[in-house]
Amino acid sequence: MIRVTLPVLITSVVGFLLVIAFFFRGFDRVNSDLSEYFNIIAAVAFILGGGNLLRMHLDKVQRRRPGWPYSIVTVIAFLFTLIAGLFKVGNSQGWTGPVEAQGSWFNFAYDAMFNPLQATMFSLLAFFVASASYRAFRARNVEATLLLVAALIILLGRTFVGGVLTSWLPQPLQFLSIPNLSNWIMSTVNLAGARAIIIGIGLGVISTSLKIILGIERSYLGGRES
Amino acid sequence: MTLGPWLEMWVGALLTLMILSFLYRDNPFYRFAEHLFVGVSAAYWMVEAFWTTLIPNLFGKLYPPMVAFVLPALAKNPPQISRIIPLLFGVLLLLRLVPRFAHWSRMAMALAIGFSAGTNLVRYLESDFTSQIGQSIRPLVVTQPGFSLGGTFSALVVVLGTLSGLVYFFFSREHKGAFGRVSRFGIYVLMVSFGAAFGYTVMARISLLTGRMEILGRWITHGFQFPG
Amino acid sequence: MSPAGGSLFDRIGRVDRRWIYVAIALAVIIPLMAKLTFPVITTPIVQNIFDKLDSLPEGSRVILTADFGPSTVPENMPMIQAVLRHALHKKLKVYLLTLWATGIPQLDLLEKNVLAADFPDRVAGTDWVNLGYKAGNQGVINSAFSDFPGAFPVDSKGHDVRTLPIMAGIKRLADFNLIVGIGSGFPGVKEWIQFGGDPAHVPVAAGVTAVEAPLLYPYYPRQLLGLMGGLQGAAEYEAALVKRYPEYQSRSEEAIKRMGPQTVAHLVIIAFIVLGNIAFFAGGEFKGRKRA
Amino acid sequence: MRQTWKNPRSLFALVIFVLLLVLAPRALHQFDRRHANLFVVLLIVGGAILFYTFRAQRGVKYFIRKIPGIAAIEEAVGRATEMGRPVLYVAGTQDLDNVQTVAGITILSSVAKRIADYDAHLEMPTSRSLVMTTARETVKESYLSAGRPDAYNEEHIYYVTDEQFGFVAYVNGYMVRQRPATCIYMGAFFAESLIFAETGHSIGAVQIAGTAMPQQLPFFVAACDYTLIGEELFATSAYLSQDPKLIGSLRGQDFGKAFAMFFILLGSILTTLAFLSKSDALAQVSQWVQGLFTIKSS
Repeated sequence: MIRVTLPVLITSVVGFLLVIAFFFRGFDRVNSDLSEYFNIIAAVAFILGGGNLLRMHLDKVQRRRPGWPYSIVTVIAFLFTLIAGLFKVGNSQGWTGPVEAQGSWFNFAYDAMFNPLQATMFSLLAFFVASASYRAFRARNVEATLLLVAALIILLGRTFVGGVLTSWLPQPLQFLSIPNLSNWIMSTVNLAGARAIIIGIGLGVISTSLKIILGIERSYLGGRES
Repeated sequence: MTLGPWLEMWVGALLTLMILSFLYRDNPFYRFAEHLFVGVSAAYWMVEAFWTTLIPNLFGKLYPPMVAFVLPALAKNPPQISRIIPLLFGVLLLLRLVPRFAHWSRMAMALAIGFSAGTNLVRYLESDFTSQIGQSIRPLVVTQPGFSLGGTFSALVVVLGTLSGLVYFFFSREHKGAFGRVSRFGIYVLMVSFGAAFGYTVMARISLLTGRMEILGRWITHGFQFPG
Repeated sequence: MSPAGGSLFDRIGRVDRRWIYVAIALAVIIPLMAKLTFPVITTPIVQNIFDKLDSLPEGSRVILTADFGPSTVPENMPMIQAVLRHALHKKLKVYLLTLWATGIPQLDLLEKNVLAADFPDRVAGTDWVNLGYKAGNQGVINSAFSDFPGAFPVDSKGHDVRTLPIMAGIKRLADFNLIVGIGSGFPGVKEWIQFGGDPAHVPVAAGVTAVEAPLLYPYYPRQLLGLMGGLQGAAEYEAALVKRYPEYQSRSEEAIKRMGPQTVAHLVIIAFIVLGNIAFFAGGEFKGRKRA
Repeated sequence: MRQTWKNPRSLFALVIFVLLLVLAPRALHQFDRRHANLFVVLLIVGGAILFYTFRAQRGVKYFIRKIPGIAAIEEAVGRATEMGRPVLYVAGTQDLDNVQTVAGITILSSVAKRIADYDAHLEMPTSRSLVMTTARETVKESYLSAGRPDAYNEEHIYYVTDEQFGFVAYVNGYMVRQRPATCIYMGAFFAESLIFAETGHSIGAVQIAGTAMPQQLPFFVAACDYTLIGEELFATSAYLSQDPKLIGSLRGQDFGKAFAMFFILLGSILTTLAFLSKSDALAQVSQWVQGLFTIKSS
């Protein structure tokens, strides 16, 4: 009952009410209250995430799993940031100031650690994309060739060079210039492909949501079905 | 430069270099920086969720005097007892951390999934299905104001491209004969849009690298002027 | 696998990836140091956003969202700064908010670099407001849809929003005139269209990272009135802004300046693709694969 | 009678009945007319999805076209056996709440059966601990049904780390050192798609990928030998698992696509004709059709 029936019931009722709130007037309150509940659960989920992380890494340290010294780094960094943030340590405006106020420890954790680390992680991708371009993108067949040609036109067309390269084209043929071609690809062929994908995925979401609300689809509860 | 920002700049620059060292090969500096990131980011999300959502939207509404020490502006608002419901669900969710009661967290998951299913159903129906059909309905002959060959060709490409792309995603029919040829054209259309996505992704990654290099440049030019 | 040694093309095909990394780093660093820039021409899809903001009457309400974190600041920050400058110049009421916890520091940067620096005369709570972050992704938009002050009870400084002059008369999302979503993923522009613009009938304009851009084209022009895609989109908006209001030239050309290294890096990547394919067709790999 | 409680359909009927009883009287005249067209579309498309799902659950067989990638997977497993090198399987980097991960696990179950048949070696690092647990269960079952429970070793299915680049670093290292002959990526991927695909390509592995993340598809398409695009991932999981729920709703979604195509074509032809003939009657009809798919503002 608690494991299956009650959750399915909650899901159905909540989902059904929100669909009703969309199609009928006078359900604004239901819509905003349920959204608020969801937002609060989403906020609590971050606490759950932190708790899980802490438990996992402490476990790794305790059992001396491979790489456990690094787990100590994670635990210390986590606790430092958490304490700095929850107690607003070093916050010049005291409790009423925003948690990320200049000069606070939490702000230091963001500015000196979080910010550069996340930004650099993503900038690594520039290198990978370069080496993938060189070593993996081969015009192996018609499909891959189309992909590569479109990519090359876009890459050139979205910079100044594309225009310069085809500036010799006479006026009546200017529609073939690289910037025009790249804009054309984006707003016609790309649009068509993206729209087909969006409609397809949209139908997938509609069908899954419908099955969830009706209690047919229950794999989100984890484990095998009864 | 004062000590605080100077220190921030140095820590930031060193961590940047540690991550970049991954390009040479996996190494202890990279792993240190990576694990530091995991810890800081988890706590960061948790702290911000606590101060910006749980305090004002949950406790600040449930019983405003409770948050008076951080949000004095709300202290005089009337309490909203109905907020006990999300509080209860929040506590249920946290029971996931206690193995014996872990299954109770399903109640909170159920509410969240019901919310997503209920809202996604109608929003996707509206924005990603119905409106997309509506936006595709356009005259196939374009005049501006005289007959435009280019415009007509583009309009045809959009409509036929969308249709053949949809045909490619048809599963309950064998892709043979005319149907197969349309689906073939559909995959070509999809490939061109993947090409566009590829070009744009390359653009994005390069931009991020440029931004990072600017920061490193600032460190090289300003970081060695010691605070004094 | 082809044997060691082999033809020149085989060797080109097997070059250590670290040389490629060096090449791409140099392609960015050298133009950056040389301060190489190119002219930028604004395309219609970006110009639409500029024209919309430019045509809004004074006092119109504009939601400006920073749904991005530090990782995509180089692309998103110039966009949001240019739009904010433009909106404040036109004396529009600006409501800053974010659906990303990592967006909070970005809003703080905007307060520091745009509001305090360029528009010190504008009053917080009257001309603009920073509503900060709320957890809940699309749920936040959905609750703001029917009860805006309920979703954002306090601003980022802890003021009760019902006491702020800028919030007078705002009950729901439909009371706004424009939503400008600057984002880099989920939740972001797509969610603002689905949960905000479409149901509330508020026009949505967007600036997104280049990765996101191609998939948003299907919403343009009816559900999305304009789209800035990546750094180039940001540079185009800056170009439009500077063209109309030259006084912002010194402050608002961040993206235009970064397009220099961007252009060179694109050329290097194109060269890589072409070279790689030459090696593929001329070398052993292609023939080897065919056999398999 | 316990069964009735557990049966989702009777439970749902009860919920609907009670809700309708409470809401119907006041709701009827509060129907938001602006959304009437959406309501009709929902009834038609949603109705079709449910119709086919229920029919499939009652045992009606529906055809699903064979997706070429499926044959490619079999071949690739055979190749790994011949070469005596492992098959690497990555079920995306997201958790079980993502449908793509679920599809990845469903596909894994038949791939594992093939691997057990061929007596090849399966290696599966995961980025979420729940995915590891589920994958172990799934693979164990596959080995059992292939009659090779002795060959199953759960240590080859293991959790690495939740952190995106930490996971990438591990998998990359594994590929370069162990040189798997076949790499299969099925699930939700983000930026790591390109790193996996490129590394796999550089070690000369046969690569088969499937994802519904549109932004990542280009990298898989360009660097892998075969790629399941978007919905094909779900279709493959339906095809391989033969789960009536999945097959039925896939069929219903096809109906939705046909619906969309029909009205796009009809609407475009009508507007074109109206435009060319300048006939008022045609213009009205075409506007009406277009109006069906337009969101109405108040």
